[in-house]
Amino acid sequence: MPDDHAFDAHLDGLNGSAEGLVVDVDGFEGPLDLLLTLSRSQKVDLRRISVLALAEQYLAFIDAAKRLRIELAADYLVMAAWLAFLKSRLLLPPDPTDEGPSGEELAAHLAFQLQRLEAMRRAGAQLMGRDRLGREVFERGEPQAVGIRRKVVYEASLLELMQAYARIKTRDDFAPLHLKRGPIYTVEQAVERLRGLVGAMPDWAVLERYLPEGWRLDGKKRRSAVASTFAATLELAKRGALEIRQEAPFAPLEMRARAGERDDG
Amino acid sequence: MDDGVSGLFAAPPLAEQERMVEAILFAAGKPQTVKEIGDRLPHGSEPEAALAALEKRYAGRGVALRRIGDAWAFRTAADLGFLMSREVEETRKLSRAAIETLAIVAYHQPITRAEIEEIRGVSVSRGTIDLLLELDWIKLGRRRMTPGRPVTFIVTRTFLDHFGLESAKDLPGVKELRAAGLLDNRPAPTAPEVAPEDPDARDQDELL
Amino acid sequence: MDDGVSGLFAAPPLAEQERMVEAILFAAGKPQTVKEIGDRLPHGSEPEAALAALEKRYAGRGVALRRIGDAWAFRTAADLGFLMSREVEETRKLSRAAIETLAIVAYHQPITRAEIEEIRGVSVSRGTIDLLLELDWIKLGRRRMTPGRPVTFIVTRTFLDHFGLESAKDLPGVKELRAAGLLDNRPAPTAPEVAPEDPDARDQDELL
Repeated sequence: MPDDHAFDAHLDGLNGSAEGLVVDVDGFEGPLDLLLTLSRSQKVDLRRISVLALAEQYLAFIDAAKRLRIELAADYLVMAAWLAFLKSRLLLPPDPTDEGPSGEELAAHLAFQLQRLEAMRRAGAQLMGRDRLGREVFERGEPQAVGIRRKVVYEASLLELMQAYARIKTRDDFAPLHLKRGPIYTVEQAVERLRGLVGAMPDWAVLERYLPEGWRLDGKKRRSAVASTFAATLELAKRGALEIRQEAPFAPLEMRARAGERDDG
Repeated sequence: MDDGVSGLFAAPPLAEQERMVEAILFAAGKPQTVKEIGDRLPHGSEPEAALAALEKRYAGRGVALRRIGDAWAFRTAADLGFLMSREVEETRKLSRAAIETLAIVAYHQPITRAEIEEIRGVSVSRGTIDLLLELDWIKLGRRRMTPGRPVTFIVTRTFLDHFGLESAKDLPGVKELRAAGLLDNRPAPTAPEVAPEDPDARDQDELL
Repeated sequence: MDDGVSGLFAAPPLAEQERMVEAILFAAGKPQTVKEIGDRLPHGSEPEAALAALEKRYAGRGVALRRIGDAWAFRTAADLGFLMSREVEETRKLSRAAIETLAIVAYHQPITRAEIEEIRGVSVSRGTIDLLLELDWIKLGRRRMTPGRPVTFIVTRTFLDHFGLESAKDLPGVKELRAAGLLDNRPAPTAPEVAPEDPDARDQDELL
């Protein structure tokens, strides 16, 4: 650590004669750091450090700096003031009227702060000395990206299904009124058809024989075709083109062209 | 590495070389040739032997040692490729056409496409039928024995499961739907265009 | 996932789950949390059991399965780092202030900026915090429920990963430091008015 050199230089200076004192405040990370450095000259465990001696060392250091007209940051001076105060508290017999912490309490806290700072320094150095990722330990060199597959899930409930069906089934109920044409064979169609056929019906034949193609089998269609053809027959009989007869109630209806309308007539 | 120096040391045992190759290939950004691997191993190592041992060790694992051209790399086992993608589910509502078509099939199965169109009153797009087939909600039934032998559609077991039905016969009839209050008294608007087409509405809109 | 449907499928055997976890972690560059791993395994899998089996399998190999906080990752064995030396990019040398600040956050987290300054005895420069945030070694924790609700800092998973720590409990010497009371939050005995905060300190100093 580059700081260690600066640090050694301070120690050398502090251990040497007053004239040889090297004062370089720039190398310190604040007053607490300076105090910690100074404390090493006591060459004892920080837990047994003499705070009084340390305060004197610090004040001597600051004095030396001042003699050399070195500009000191305010916090170094604040610490000096505080240590001077602490020193007086430690040296003078305790004043029973005094409020606040005793000199010993203040000294103990300062020792704690120094121990704690040193512990953190050591911890930082230990951390940096660990096997570190990208230096001693390596991650996968070719990581594989996770692709994203989109899956669409369709939602539909039974209620929606039933409502959809109901919608279709009730659509007609609300449609604008128009009569739906089922399979209906109109009278007009029947008249048209029969008129074309009259010439080819010389003998009596049952009405059903003249039903149009495609309207003979299906019940509904057949009913419609029979009704219309019957109506058309009546119409043509009225015009005098056909003759109609029925031998008994509900017996088949028979018809033939009237004489003169027949092809052979 | 300086051969003059490394030559003084014996190569590590093969098991150790195998560990080394494992670490090198794991950390490498691209497949490494035997030479590249060998250059990194201590002098006297046998990269081929280490690679062979490693390949065997990873056989059948979730990751395999694979030769790619003249180089080697770890790759995900072929059968686990599906793990490398994440599935994102997106829920979508069935389109109106799709749910109506599905309902018609459910109520009238087996039913031909022409019959579905007759009931819906509009043609059914290929896409709608395809989607329902893909969802495994409808499937092909028997062909209708009529001219052209058209295919019919029926609903599937998946459909019944999804909608919580024992059979399609359990679907309530229209009368029951009405009795249960499931039929709106008013039909849903046939198309959302209704409002904009209202000339008054348009004028109002323009005034705003 | 729909439990009703996925419950129909049994989870794959543990050996197969182990393969899957192996593939997932091999492919991932970043540590994956147990939850992230579990989300990618088939329903009903036991990621913890698979991870434990996998950790055992890789013990002593060139690549190790490491726990990093609540996440897991494969990392090369630390003793083989020398093989990889060619790939080391020269990492920026951290300042003493940054290292100290990082250690203080790691051992005292969650910690406010004022508390960091109290421990270091000097104000923490904006740049130091910024650098540690940028390295993704520290991040913001919960605000302290004290007047002013100051933000706190905590270390990240990237920090644990970088320094090869399973959790903040594994920080070097943390037990001893705690036992020695050095991690206690010991407030300064309330000093009389005279001291540090006195703006006239400089003048007083000159009187001494």
